[in-house]
Amino acid sequence: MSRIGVFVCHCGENISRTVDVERVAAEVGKLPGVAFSTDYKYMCSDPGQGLLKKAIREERLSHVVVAACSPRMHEKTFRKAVESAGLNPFLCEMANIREHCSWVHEDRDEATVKAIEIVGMMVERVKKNRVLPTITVPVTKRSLVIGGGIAGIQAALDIADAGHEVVLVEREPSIGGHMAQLSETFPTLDCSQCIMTPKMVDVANHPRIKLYTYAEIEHVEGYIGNFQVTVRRKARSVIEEKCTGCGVCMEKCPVRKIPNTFDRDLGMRPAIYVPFPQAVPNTPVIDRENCTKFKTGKCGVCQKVCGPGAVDYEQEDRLIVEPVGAIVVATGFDLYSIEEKPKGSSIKGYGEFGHGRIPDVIDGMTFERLASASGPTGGKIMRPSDGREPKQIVFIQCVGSRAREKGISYCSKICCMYTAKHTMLYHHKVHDGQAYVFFMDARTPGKSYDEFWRRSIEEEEAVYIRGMVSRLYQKGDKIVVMGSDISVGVQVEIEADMVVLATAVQPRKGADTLAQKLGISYDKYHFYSEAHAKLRPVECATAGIYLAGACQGPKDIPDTVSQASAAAAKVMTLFARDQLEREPIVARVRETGCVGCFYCKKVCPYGAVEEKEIRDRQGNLVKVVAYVNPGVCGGCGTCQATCPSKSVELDGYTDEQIVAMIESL
Amino acid sequence: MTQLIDTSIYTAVTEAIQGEARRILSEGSVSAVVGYAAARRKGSAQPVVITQADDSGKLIFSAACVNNLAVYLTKAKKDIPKNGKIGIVVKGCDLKALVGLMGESQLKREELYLIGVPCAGVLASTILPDTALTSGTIASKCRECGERLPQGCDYTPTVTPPITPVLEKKYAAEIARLEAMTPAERWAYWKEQFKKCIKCYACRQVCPFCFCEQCLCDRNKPQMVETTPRPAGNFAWHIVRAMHLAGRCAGCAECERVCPMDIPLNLLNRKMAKELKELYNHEAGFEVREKGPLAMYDEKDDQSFIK
Amino acid sequence: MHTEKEKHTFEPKIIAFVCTWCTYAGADLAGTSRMQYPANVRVLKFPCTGRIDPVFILKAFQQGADGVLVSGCHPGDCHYIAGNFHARRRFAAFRKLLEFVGVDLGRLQFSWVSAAEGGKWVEMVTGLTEQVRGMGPMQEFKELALEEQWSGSIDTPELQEAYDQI
Amino acid sequence: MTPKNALRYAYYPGCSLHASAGEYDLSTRELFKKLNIGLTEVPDWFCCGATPAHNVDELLSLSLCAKNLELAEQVEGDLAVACAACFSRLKTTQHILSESEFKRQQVEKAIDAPVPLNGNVKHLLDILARDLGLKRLGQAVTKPLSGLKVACYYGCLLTRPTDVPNLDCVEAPTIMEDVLQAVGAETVAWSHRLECCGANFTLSRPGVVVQLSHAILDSAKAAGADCIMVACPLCHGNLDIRQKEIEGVYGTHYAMPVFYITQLVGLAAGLKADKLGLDALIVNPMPLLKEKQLI
Repeated sequence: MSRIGVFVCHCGENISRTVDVERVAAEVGKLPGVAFSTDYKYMCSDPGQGLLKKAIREERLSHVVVAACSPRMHEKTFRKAVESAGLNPFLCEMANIREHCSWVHEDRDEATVKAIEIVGMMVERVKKNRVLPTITVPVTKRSLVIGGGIAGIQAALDIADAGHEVVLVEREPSIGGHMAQLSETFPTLDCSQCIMTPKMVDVANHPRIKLYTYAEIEHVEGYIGNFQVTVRRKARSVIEEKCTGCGVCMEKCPVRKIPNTFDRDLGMRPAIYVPFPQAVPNTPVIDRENCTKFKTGKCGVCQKVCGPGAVDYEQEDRLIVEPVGAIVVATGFDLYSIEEKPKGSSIKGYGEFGHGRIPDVIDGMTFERLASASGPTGGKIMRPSDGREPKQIVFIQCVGSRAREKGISYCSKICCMYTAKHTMLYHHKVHDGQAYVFFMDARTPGKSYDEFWRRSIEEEEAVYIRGMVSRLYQKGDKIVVMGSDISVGVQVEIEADMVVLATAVQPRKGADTLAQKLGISYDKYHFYSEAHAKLRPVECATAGIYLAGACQGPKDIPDTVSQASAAAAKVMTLFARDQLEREPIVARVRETGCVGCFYCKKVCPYGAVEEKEIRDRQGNLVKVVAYVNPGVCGGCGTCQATCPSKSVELDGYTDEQIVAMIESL
Repeated sequence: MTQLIDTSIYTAVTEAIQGEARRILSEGSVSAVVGYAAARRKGSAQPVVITQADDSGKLIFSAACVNNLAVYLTKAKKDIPKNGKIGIVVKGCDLKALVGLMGESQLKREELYLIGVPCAGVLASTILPDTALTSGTIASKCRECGERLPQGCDYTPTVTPPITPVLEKKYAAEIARLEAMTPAERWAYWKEQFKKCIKCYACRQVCPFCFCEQCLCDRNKPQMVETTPRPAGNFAWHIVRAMHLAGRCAGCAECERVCPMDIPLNLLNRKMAKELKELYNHEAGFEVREKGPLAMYDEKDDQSFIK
Repeated sequence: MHTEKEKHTFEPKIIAFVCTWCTYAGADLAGTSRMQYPANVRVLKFPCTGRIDPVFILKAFQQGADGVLVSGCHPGDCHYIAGNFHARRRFAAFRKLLEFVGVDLGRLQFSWVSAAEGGKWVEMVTGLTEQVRGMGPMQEFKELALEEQWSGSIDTPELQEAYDQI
Repeated sequence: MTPKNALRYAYYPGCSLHASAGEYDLSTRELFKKLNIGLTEVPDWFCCGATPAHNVDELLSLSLCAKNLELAEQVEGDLAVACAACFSRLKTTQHILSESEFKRQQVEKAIDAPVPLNGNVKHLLDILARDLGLKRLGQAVTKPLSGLKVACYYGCLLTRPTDVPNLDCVEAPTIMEDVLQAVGAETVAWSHRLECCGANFTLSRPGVVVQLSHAILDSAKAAGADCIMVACPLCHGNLDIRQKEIEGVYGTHYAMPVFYITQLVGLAAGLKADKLGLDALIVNPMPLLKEKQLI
């Protein structure tokens, strides 16, 4: 028989003004199973909690109901108090007679009757409460960082500097990401590679960072503190341990005219290559699609000239399993392409800009490569079509961004600033040139940002035209830009030598596939969703997975680096403990009843349900049942409502508890 | 006007089933075949499990072969030899149940050998087995049948496809009649129907989808559904059952056939099927689906009923 | 300002099933904002609308509820990613079933009330209470609960007498 | 007798085709007859309201189109529309009314009839390119338009507005080029295919029209076109009728015939000049057609 203690709080006068607390205590005291019932001015105060603890000990109480404010307010307080008096904290429930009763009703009689019923309901519920042990899970203090751009690099360095091992996985042959492609950076115009490459070298030399380049995530299993990640190391055809990075193979490779994607196809590279001279690691990779050896079987020059014998044509993809406790996702962005989109894509291209078929219409990243001292033109601005220096250049902002008719309604955040930077770089290099910018608004929130933008107009003579461009077309060797200037309300036409499009920032292609492997959610554009837009901006709803950089939404470099360090800090917080504790509100499977229809697995938003084989002593399969991994379960209970035989039950919200409440009414 | 329905192919079908059963049993590719055999009363049929090739001659197919044999692969499967594949004779309607069971991890396609039966219809449960199949004696479910030739079976006899005249859809008509009533009239209708229930649970026993080892309605901690055959308990039982079958039941109507009190149980199931078709364009039993309509969602689902 | 409270002859019993993250918090907000609403509602807290089994609704009616309110997070706001989406389908089907067996859907209300919508909570509770008050008591399940079922009818005086004594 | 699966349409000519664009109407009817496509004029049809109505009174403009859609229900088949403005308005009306329950109720009250929202509204181009198909269209050609360089002019209405499901890609359509290539003509790549001719201002601010249409003619000429092809009577009016005026204002000389799509396709299908209303064109096409030996 339960010995339930009921404690009715006056909350000063907040409750007792409308609810007759003494009558509540008296009435509830008559309920079967209630051994003790009292009222007190402030239950949450020290003396109030003391009263509670004393009663538990002296009255040998088995369960406790505190009738007071909302459990969202003080449930933790009272459960702690109950625990310190030697009871399991989950044997304590709160009856909300303040927010749900005394504060919302005026009639004292009505409110008192309602309070009695609410407390009675919780008394019936608490009778069915069970002792719930706190769940602890061990923490593997290693972290995985996906993506080797500035976000991934920063997060990896921070975590490794804090003393934890990091596995950094990058899809391309080198780390560096988009930042390595940039020429100079706003708002200080320092050279991107100058500030980036030292960090890349730090990664390569860090004793606690394990770097996998030319590698992808194959498969992720497990949960916070205990992930098992399978990494696919794609066949590089060059043995990294042997290669000294001397570069002879690249010099001797007979295939030389392959457009280099790092240079936005403006420069050429051989079939065995590193994407750029400062690549980390400085180990080449063979592009098997274009290599003569792989295409025809003949050649083999690189292998012959390689001193250390690092070239291996037989190399195959390797799968490596890495146990980690936390994951930082930093997969970055792609740029919107104005080319015609395949049928079925919800995002459209730009027919009015020629669908990418006018050669001197380029995007911002291509301009970065043109302006970069280490780029294909050595930093000289030239037209891709004929190599001439453009004297009239038009920049168009918001291409794809804020363009609902193209399927994207968000602002890409960085374009206003980098276009301003482009006009400056252009003016520094082409003194007699004129830059025009078509823009909707200039969005320059950030330290020294607006000053920078003003400078591009006031000192660097860029002409800003507020309006949109309706069409671009080739006319002789010029590109006619048809646009509007809405400040004066006229149509304008500019015959430009080159047009630079500030195209929208989009998540990486395949971001959705990776999200499905990781079990994290994403929005309709495939940007990854944070757990809370304001208060948990670097965590995913899936515990143990954190976000850094533009994979979560468009970001500039300072924001990306800040978020990366924040994600690293979250990982360190997690790693500060050896074991994780979590509220034991998780689902459990009653294996005797389970028939293995796996409806629970189908509806589980967390992927917490696994299939478990039950075998007899001879090892014969008896049946396959569901198993809920308590480390992964979020505790929503959707499984239980869906289970036809109710063979899975959510602790803390069992059918027994709920039916007891309904039956009490 | 009563129309005679041509069942002449059943003779050829019977021979074909026998031949195929003999072949697969003697080859050893299956360990047992679940099918129909003649029963004691003239013209009647009953389910049978044969394990010997020599017993193949027992198998028949006729308009009296009403049972949905799928049920023998779930609850009763413990009695059927476990090693190896099992052959089973399936009509189009039975196949839909098997397909549903595969989607719910209860059966594996590779463990079954499906002998599909071209079916012109079977007799209603109220008709004596030796009666000719006509538009008057045909089972209600066959009136709305769209799967006379089961698809995707391992073996289907090559016979002229059965031609059944278009008949009035009784369930659809009855649902429309009930829908036109006021809530109070509907309540009165179902109250009378459920009052009859004696809680024999034959509906549950015969249903391929009631495969739970312990039914929710038999649990007493907590007692979610009253077990006594009082109207309150009966009402709850039938509502819970209809809800559990929603999106899964493909309409074999076995529950209705075995009900000793003649409660129109399939009507509830057909109503739910109709609603899920309208809401989510879902029809049970046509393909093996990983998720049924109530185990998935679309962010754009209708929510006009939610304030 | 205290208006004279109207006395009604019938006070309906309303049972509300709500999720803890949105609607329960919204109801708390109504309290902290000192909004007023009828005292007829009893709130049962669930982690998520995804946990709410249709059987509970049935049980509530059988237990004498005159109206049932089910409320959770707006689509996209679910603390558990997708629990409310599953609930939405489940209840869309269940209400059709209840309607088909003759339950007046005026007694069963679904709503999305967020943690910030204290006003909406008040509106939902007040609206349903008034609506159900207008419809009168939910007699159907109560009458059902009173009826007995025998293998035969009570057709002899002895049986009737024995029955009456129960 | 027409075969069972023959194409049949309800036909909505629109006001222009019964007035200034009579040759468009004539050539359409003759071409469709030649191609064995049935056309039945919608009884009692009236103006769609383009282009003034939707600028001044939305309910009126929606109701005009809705009523026409409702009238078209009397005739079997999808609704065939020749004029780009009518086409755009009818499609837009369907779109707006299917998106807004409120507006639909208003309109249904106004016209006192239900609006058929699911009826297919098709431009002639769509019928030729997709329903009939380019292959069958090619087979009907008896006199290929070889050597004729055509600038296909879509104008602004044929593929717009953007959010209404429509004929082809909004900014880079190819359907006109596809049709003309199928009948053997050569199409030029040019810049002003989708620019506005200024039709809205034809009467109120002709100066604007002259400026805009000039740019179009100029661009077509620069691209090396012999002639322009249109599928809209308003575009035709501005490019053909006003051509002399434009030449006068800008001191240029184009002599650029402007054909309707049905005229050029009709020519390829072997129809004679009188059946195509070629004499109704202001810029005389005969010298060009003779030069290319097409007549």
